[in-house]
Amino acid sequence: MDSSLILQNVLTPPVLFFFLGTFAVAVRSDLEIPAPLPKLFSLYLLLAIGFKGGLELQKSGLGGPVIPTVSAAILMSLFIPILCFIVLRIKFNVFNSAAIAAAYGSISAVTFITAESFLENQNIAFDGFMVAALALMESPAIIVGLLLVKLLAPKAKDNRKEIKWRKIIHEAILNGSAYLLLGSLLIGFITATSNPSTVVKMQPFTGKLFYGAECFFLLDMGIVAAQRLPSLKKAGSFLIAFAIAMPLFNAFIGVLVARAISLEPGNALLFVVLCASASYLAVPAAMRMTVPEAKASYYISTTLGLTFPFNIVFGIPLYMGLVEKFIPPIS
Amino acid sequence: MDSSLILQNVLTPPVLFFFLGTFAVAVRSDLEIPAPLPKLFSLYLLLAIGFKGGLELQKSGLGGPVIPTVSAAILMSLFIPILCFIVLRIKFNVFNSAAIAAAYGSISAVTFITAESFLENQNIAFDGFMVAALALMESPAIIVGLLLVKLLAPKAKDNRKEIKWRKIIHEAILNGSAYLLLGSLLIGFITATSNPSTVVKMQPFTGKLFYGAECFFLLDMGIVAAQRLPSLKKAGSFLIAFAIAMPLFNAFIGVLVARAISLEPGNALLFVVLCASASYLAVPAAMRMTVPEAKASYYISTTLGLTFPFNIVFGIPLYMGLVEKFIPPIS
Amino acid sequence: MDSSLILQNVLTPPVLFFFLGTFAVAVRSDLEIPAPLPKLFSLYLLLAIGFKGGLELQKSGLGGPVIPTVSAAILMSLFIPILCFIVLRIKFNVFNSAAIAAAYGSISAVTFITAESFLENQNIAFDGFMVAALALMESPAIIVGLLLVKLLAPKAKDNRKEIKWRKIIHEAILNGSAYLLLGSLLIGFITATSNPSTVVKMQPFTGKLFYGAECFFLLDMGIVAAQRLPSLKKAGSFLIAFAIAMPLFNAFIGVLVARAISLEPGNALLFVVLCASASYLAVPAAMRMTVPEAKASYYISTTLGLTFPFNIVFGIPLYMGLVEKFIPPIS
Amino acid sequence: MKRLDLIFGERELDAMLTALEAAEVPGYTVMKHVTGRGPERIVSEDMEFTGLGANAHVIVFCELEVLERIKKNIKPLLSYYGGVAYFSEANPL
Amino acid sequence: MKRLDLIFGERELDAMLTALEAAEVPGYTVMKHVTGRGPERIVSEDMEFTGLGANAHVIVFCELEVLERIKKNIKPLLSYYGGVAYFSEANPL
Amino acid sequence: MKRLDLIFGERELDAMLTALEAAEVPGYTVMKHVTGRGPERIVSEDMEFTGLGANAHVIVFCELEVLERIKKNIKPLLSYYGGVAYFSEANPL
Ligand SMILES: Nc1ncnc2c1ncn2[C@@H]1O[C@H](COP(=O)(O)O)[C@@H](O)[C@H]1O
Ligand SMILES: Nc1ncnc2c1ncn2[C@@H]1O[C@H](COP(=O)(O)O)[C@@H](O)[C@H]1O
Ligand SMILES: Nc1ncnc2c1ncn2[C@@H]1O[C@H](COP(=O)(O)O)[C@@H](O)[C@H]1O
Ligand code: NA
Ligand code: NA
Ligand code: NA
Repeated sequence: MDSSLILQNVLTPPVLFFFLGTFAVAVRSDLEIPAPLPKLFSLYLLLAIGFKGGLELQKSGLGGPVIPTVSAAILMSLFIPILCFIVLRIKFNVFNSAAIAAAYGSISAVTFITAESFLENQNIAFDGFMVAALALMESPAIIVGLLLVKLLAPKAKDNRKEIKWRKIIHEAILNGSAYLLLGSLLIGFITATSNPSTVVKMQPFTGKLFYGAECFFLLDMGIVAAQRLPSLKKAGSFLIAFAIAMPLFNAFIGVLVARAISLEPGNALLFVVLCASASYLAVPAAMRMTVPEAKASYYISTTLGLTFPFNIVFGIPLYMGLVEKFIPPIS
Repeated sequence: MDSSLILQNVLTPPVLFFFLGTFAVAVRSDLEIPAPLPKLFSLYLLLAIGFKGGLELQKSGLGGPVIPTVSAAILMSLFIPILCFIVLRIKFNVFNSAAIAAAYGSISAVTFITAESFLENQNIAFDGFMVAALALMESPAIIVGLLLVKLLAPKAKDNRKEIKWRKIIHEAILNGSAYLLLGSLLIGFITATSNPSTVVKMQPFTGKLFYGAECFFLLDMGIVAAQRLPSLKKAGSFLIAFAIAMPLFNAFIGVLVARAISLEPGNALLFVVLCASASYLAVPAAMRMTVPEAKASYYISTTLGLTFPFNIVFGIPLYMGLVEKFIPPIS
Repeated sequence: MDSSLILQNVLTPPVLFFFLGTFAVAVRSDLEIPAPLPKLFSLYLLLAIGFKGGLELQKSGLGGPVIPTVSAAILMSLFIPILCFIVLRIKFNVFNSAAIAAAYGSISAVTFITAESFLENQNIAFDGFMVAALALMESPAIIVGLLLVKLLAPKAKDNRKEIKWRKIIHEAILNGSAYLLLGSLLIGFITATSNPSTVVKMQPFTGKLFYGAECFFLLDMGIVAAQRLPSLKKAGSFLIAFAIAMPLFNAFIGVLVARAISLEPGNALLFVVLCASASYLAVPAAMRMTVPEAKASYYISTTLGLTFPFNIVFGIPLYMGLVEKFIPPIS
Repeated sequence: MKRLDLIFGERELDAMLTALEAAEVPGYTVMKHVTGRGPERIVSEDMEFTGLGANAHVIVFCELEVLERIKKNIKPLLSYYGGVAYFSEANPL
Repeated sequence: MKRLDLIFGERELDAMLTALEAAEVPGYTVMKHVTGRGPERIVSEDMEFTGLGANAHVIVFCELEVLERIKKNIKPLLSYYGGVAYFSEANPL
Repeated sequence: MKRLDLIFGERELDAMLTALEAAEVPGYTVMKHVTGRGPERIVSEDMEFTGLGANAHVIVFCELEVLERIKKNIKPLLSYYGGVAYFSEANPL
């Protein structure tokens, strides 16, 4: 594990702006990015990575490593929540366990973006089709989480046992962020096929602006993450340990799978980051609606207050170290 | 009428993002672009097209086809509302007829922008001075609408008959969107004359970013348009038919006028689009203040829920077909 | 004093958009830029000038004129508020005098930006390290203002006499705008040192977009400034005279100091603009919290409604004339 | 004292505030970007970017006599443009 | 007449409005982007960008009988999802 | 029960909430970006980007005894920084 890699990662604008945000909360500066500006950046980032991913997917086609990678990604997002659920049941009831498990089975798009920036800085190649994996890993964990609740929750008085598939699927793939990401991916794909000239015209917006907007958004993420810390204390040490150890373990499994399907180092890192990251957009939205019995502060504080910062600061370079150990570079 | 032209138009990012928005409403996704973000994009687009139009106007000067085109545009925006009013009176009272007529006599800047993008995709040239026509067609229809109310509305008890010209003119040319468009046009013109070097520095903001911002805005327009559909049903079949047939008819007159004043194909299409499009910004703002007797849902639902989508999806390529039939290409 | 310089300054997009905003209020157009959009642009501008300043500072290093200039800047921001305080005490009580004095001792980042754009238009060179002076001049005046209150205010009943240094320092350097500016400066500096490649990726966001965003923001500043005018009338003629004469006088002192420390013309102008401009972001925030006895409308109306417009329209070219008179051009 | 709640179209805000000032209210509070449904119209958030605007919610704490004056001033506005007005008891803390 | 104040999670807004419509309210007013603290949860502004959303504040002016119907319809929602509801007297101006 | 409406400068929000918590309120609701006019100051929307900030509107539903405690805690804040506080009757639905 290369500590200079961590330092190099920390000294990039996105991570530094993230720190600027957390530090603002720590020193009680009144810096704030009022609603709905963070929403603007979050919508923009989803639209832009989706669109760019669609372009790349069209370029690379659906052959080669695309199908195996995406399939592995979906399998991971089904398997990880079950694993997490088993661990969480040690301390939590079915509702809370399932909701937190769903969050860790799903992904964080901003962590993914930061990993892409990291790879670019390190001059390590990666493929655009990984965005398809990102998009397709968002929802399955939600379905697993809801199924766990339906199957294992104590029979409620009003007999809510019948599984409402329609509603589950709806929450899983039609929540705003998943929908926008998938939709933009599709639009990028279609456009690259039928109207390549328009792609160039999108480039200043979806491409050039991206890095700066990412920094601005991470400034806000820093503020929000730091504001989550107090409620994290209340969550207890088990959950705190979980929020660090589980991503590391998921990353480890991720590396083994990446090696098994022979991903190249860049793609492998992104795959690992998808496994290790946890959702604070799509999953909380879905859980709030379908499992209100779970305590929102548990899954929000851990994913946003701990796992997210850990991943973008230490996680990404650590996982890179892991990838370099386990996966032979392209010769 | 070339159906491949329609398909080509549909498969561009702006139209696809529009569909993504409408589809989000159809499948009940919770995707939303919270206020005031749509306002940001709408202000930006007005500022940017105004500014760019001003530059082009300065380049082309006020000679050649500029004055005839702009004059024809203004005349159309006086004539079309009267025509619409006569048709609408079949079913509606004076207030509603005048308000809807004013909306159809005025223009939609986003439809205009989409038409420009369409022309660029088709590699058909057009002139920047058409933006001046856009800016000057926004207000006259409002004045006509208000005059129709003042002259033809049943005498009210409080005798509101005297025409308050000051208030009418104020609402017509000083409402936010007309003002920003005209003002930016002027600034573009002045800057291009006196400080050409600054024009280059504006370019990344007003030029490069434009296409992407247009897509983002159309995503929201798609959501909003789809949300209008239920109240459209209430409006009744006459109004629904009007919202499609009237633009087609106005487009047809527009083509004949464009031919009469010998516009080149690109400019002709933009001219036709101005005639065929209807306002959902300036006119509703003015009507709400001056003709509150008219039902807002009528003019908002038709212009936004039907005419706008029809124009950007089918209208523009249809009108292009019309233009190609009636107007000889530049030899 | 070159009146053609004033005209040249007026006919640039930022100043023209400022006028468009003021004129909108004058003619009672309903153009508005709803909250929190102005906040978005203000955060963006602070982030971008900070970041760019950091880059330049890293390039130029801390040698040469950097330390003397920055020191002189800080001294000026300690001296000017005392001077202003003495003048203001003629008419106002200690609370109001101290609060207004603090505002005039501090700086306006947007005035600074407009001056930079002016210099670029005139092809006059200036150094990036001036942003450091900007960042470091924001806070000292706040401390001076608070000290003046603590030392000279009539002993209050609850004996608020002990100086709460922690709170003062906190309000002075940790208010949102000062914090973001300084933080971005630091991030720019660090990034330029350790990850120069990322600087290029920030460029479209912090560099290219800047001029356009500045124009958009100045449109809003125009609206806001004009809305301040009525309460300015209430403030009385002494304050109105102060809001014009004091900046001129401060500018004059600024030129002499700039000459004394041998600044080159471009840097000298920026230095003078820092002396002559007054704060409407950091200082009002700090004064509201720590000197609520002072009337906010006094320091907001003068700085925003009068001094700011005066500086960006007439001030900057006037000060340039002054600089040209007193400071020999680089041979 | 009385508490008055006014809800009406954002575009009429200026006229409404002028009417309140004419009734010599001691103060008022304005919340914009408010949506809702009345007997006739649905006002949704998307209205804000069309020219129509959303609703504004204005609260006034005042004495009964001021309320009477307000009533006289704003009734015509409410009946012409739409909007609702309700009052209840309130006491300064 | 009565004035009802409902405060609950923004994400339940649709369900809540449907329940109100089912109770045949004459109208309602919605304020979004509201934050607060209840017995269990703290809702801060930053929640708005996470999937959770902030709170919504809904005001209904209605007759007592409508209030009874509302109560029947929304009590289950409030007890399942959380949120508070208080009513007081109000008079049309 | 009682309903308390507090309206004051956004910048004092933290201090105000601390005072409310100290009075052991069962909960509160916050609306920011509120504008208005008081006896002295006009607070307009544009204030939000200057350092001054707009107003915040805080609603607390609580028992009378809590109200007494709140009164003790926030009266000094209101008289130092400005702002208004009114209460009225309210009943849980
Ligand atoms: N009964 C009601 N309770 C609460 N708000 C209402 C009620 N009726 C109308 N409103 C509000 O007043 C606005 C304007 O009402 P109207 O013009 O009568 O449709 C609506 O959009 C609602 O926000
Ligand atoms: N006593 C109270 N006074 C005012 N608002 C409250 C009160 N209790 C709860 N709320 C509001 O209701 C929301 C949801 O409450 P809960 O789900 O019970 O935590 C909170 O976030 C507050 O905005
Ligand atoms: N009589 C009133 N009715 C409603 N709101 C008020 C009233 N007086 C003051 N306010 C609100 O309280 C805020 C602060 O008041 P003040 O500090 O006294 O000027 C004002 O900006 C208004 O939003
Ligand atoms: Na994961
Ligand atoms: Na038209
Ligand atoms: Na100064």
